[in-house]
Amino acid sequence: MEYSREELLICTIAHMLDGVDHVAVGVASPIPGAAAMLQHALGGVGRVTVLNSRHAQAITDGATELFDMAAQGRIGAFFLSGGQIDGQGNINLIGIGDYPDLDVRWSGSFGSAMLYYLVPRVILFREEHTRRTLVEAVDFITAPGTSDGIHRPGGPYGLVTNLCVFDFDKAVGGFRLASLHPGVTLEEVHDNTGFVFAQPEVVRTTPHPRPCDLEQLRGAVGLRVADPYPSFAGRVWGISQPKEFCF
Amino acid sequence: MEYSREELLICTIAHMLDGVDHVAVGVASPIPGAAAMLQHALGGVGRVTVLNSRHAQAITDGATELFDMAAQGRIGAFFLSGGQIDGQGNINLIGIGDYPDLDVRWSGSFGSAMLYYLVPRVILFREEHTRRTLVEAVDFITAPGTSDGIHRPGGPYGLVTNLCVFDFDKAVGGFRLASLHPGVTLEEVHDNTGFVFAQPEVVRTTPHPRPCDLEQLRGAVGLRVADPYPSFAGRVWGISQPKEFCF
Amino acid sequence: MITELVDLVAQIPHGASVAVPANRSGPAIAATRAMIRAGLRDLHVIGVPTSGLQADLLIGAGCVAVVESAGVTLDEFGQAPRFVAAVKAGDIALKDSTCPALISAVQAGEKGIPFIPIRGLIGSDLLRHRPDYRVVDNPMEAGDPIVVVPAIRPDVALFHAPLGDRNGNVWIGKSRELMTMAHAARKTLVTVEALSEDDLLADPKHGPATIPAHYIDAVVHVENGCWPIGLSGHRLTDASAMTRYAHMAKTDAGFEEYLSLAPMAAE
Amino acid sequence: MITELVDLVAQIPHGASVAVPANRSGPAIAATRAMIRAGLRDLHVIGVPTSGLQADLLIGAGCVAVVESAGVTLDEFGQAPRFVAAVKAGDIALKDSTCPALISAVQAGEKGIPFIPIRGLIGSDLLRHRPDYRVVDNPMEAGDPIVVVPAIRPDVALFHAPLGDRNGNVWIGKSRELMTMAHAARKTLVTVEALSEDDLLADPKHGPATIPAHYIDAVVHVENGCWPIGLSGHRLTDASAMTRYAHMAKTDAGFEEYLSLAPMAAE
Repeated sequence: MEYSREELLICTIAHMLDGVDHVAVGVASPIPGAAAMLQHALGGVGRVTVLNSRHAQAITDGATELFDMAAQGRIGAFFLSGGQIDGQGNINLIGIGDYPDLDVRWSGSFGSAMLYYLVPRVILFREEHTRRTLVEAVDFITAPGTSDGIHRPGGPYGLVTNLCVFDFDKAVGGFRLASLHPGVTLEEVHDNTGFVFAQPEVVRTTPHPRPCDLEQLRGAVGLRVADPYPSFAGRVWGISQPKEFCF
Repeated sequence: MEYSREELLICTIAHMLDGVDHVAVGVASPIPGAAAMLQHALGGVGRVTVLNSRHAQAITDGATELFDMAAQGRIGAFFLSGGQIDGQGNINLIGIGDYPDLDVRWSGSFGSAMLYYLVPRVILFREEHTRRTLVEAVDFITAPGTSDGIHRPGGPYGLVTNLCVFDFDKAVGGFRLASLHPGVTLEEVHDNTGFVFAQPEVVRTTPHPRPCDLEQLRGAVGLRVADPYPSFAGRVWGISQPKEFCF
Repeated sequence: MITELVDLVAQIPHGASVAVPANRSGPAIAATRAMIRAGLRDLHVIGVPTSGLQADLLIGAGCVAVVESAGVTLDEFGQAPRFVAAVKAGDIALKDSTCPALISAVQAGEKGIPFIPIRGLIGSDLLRHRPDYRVVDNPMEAGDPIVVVPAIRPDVALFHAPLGDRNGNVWIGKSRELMTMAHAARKTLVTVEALSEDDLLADPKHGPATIPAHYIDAVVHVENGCWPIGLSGHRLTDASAMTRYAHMAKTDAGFEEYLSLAPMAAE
Repeated sequence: MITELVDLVAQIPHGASVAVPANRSGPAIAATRAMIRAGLRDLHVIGVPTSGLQADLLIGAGCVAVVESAGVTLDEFGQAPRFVAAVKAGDIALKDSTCPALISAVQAGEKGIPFIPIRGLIGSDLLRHRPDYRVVDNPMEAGDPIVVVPAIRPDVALFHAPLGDRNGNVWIGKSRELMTMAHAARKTLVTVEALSEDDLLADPKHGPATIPAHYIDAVVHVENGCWPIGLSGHRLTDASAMTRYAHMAKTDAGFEEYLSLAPMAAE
């Protein structure tokens, strides 16, 4: 069955969420959001919260509630990204240059400097896989990949890009190649990665989306995705937001 | 104009509240509550909150809000009492005996161990004026009258009983007789007070309630008092709670 | 989720810490009677920030090992007689505190932080008897000692609310501490005065004061579930029933008799 | 209390710290335009926990000395161009933080406590650049370092809410952080989408999500007061107006032109 790049990424991430009780996702993260909704439909995720969405959340205590839940252990998985991500799992959401005199400034750290520490399964997701984004050492550590001597139940679980999937090895404090997306070569990944990573002797290929997953995405799950992510669902599946989900 | 004991106490306390922006009162404190409402009607108090009342409060953040307001300095006056009050202004709301093996146990400290420190004008009100209640040293300091070396913007302002009014002298850390209620002798107060207090050369008499105050209490203010304190207003003024104020 | 009292009570283990609201914020008294009938033991009752008839009933029935509260009172009906008797007999351990310390501790539990500072308390004998409360230097300002209290995450939050729905969402009105308790607790058990057929969470007016179902482990529809305590905006306290309780519970024998009668023995 | 935009803005002094909500929780953009027309200077803008178009407009117009926020973004319309330009030019001081630290700090301000602990942050370069954030030992458990942040009590909280009434009460729906901000701030200035003739505080349904008037210093009825930002449950964001802004604000000249046009110059 043919599939799009987005569908591959969604199914790949969905697999990484299996067994999580509660997944929280930002409203600007349609691929992780769709992955969480797919895994929820498959029964592998208990609950999905899409932050700031109108229907796909049950937040009634304002901006504090997500972070309070995370600190209590009520969120099992979350997604973060980074303008830069380095081989130690450090992420940079602030900018490039010598802070505060930055050459490039990004939006800011948002909740990352707390959630990265507290959510057990943080999945790093960055579609652009280049030496510009995946660097040896970030210019600014918005949140570190690992920590010693502090309360830190959470941290990176893996990194998903347009080319491959990395697992994060907490003991070593670095990434290990888990699978290459169909058609991607190991050389391509090496050429485009600024950090050193471990790799198994035989490198797996990221599994193709299963037909049943694709059916879900293009059907019931797609409709749910269209609520918080209308333009994404429209672009990828031609699904327009049903009336009753309108803002 | 004739007046009741309650009316004297109300007018006496009302006088002590003059100039306070916001007075908070417990729902079980009808005399202080009526005093605050009277002074509010007279223009000397900006706002009165009667805790847990249905109409005479504007609390929408639950049990925390009173204490948050107090800690911010948003409450200018509050009332406390004590099973025992001693000459240093220490109050005991816990019981008599050697804690936790008490001979007499009272209900508990409620908010006193925080509000006594933070509300600038805490008025102690204890109708029973005996050596049983006004003691040399309390058995248990639920909250101390004065403190050294800590942030303490609040504390005791005065003590009103059935016999007299004491001012609290923060510099000395003790009470000073301010006035004897009409008909009460200095000897009577000495005989019934377990602690030593300062006294002026000429002791004033607590002013009689003014006719205009009594008119207010028996009219518009009494009606307001009947909302949070229906049985009190019924007993003292024969005012029954108006329909629109019903619980 | 929508269940019966007996199933709600079955979710409370012996020895659990149970956070309950003050008299005026919806104590689940019908559920409390069911707890007594179920013979729960060694409970750690936490008043948020105080308790009343509810703690008194549980103490009198021998269900309680520890009372952590800023007060136990029947309000205008006088002192809580079984609480007073148990303190004098040394039958319960006391963790006396002050209202804002208890509320702040539960808020810290809600926030997943280990402690929270609070003004006051220094120089109070309460502090001398609470080794779990510490005095620290305010890290923001030298020479400013301040108390910090440990977070409370109760095993169970138990209360009665005005309205629930069939999804298990619970509307609490202005008693916001009920939401704090539900957020902080590991399990939240609720009785509701009424059950709505609508989704309270989706309703723009009810939604903002609604605890989402994912925090709630049991909802039981119990009309008048606070009785003889009133429910703000809904029912007055039953003064004659409270007076009768305050009178009977004054003595051990009187309380035993109270337990043997309906609705305590069965309802 | 119920007043006009120009009077609301007159209550904000130069140099004030002004707490504002995130794009999705009701930024008072019409009031922001009035602030720019009034020529306010040296503001310390505090995002609770982030800001967007509002901070960008104020920065671009030269009203801002300090930005304290966990992010400044136009969301799907891209980066905040005037913020980015000002950072590169070194025109504003940065107090970068993370969402829960800002929210907790405002909650500490609300509670009148001097500091509050928060997990995370240790090992982040954010902490290196925030000398006002401290690492302390958890007093409840040895060997557990934790960050404490100082309370924030802003001079002004400014936001747009769905509904106000003639007494000055303001209903906020689910955006509970607006109540936290109003409680924490020394002055609270609000624009409202609609003005009710009823007393919102007395209404059982609106009451629980209503900020009582005594916390509020100005209410101005401004329909569409977030525009071009949307208001949850009421209005969608005006995508074409946002796209236009994002484009024009990319350059100094484009932003100057934007300022010279309606509704910026006059409305």
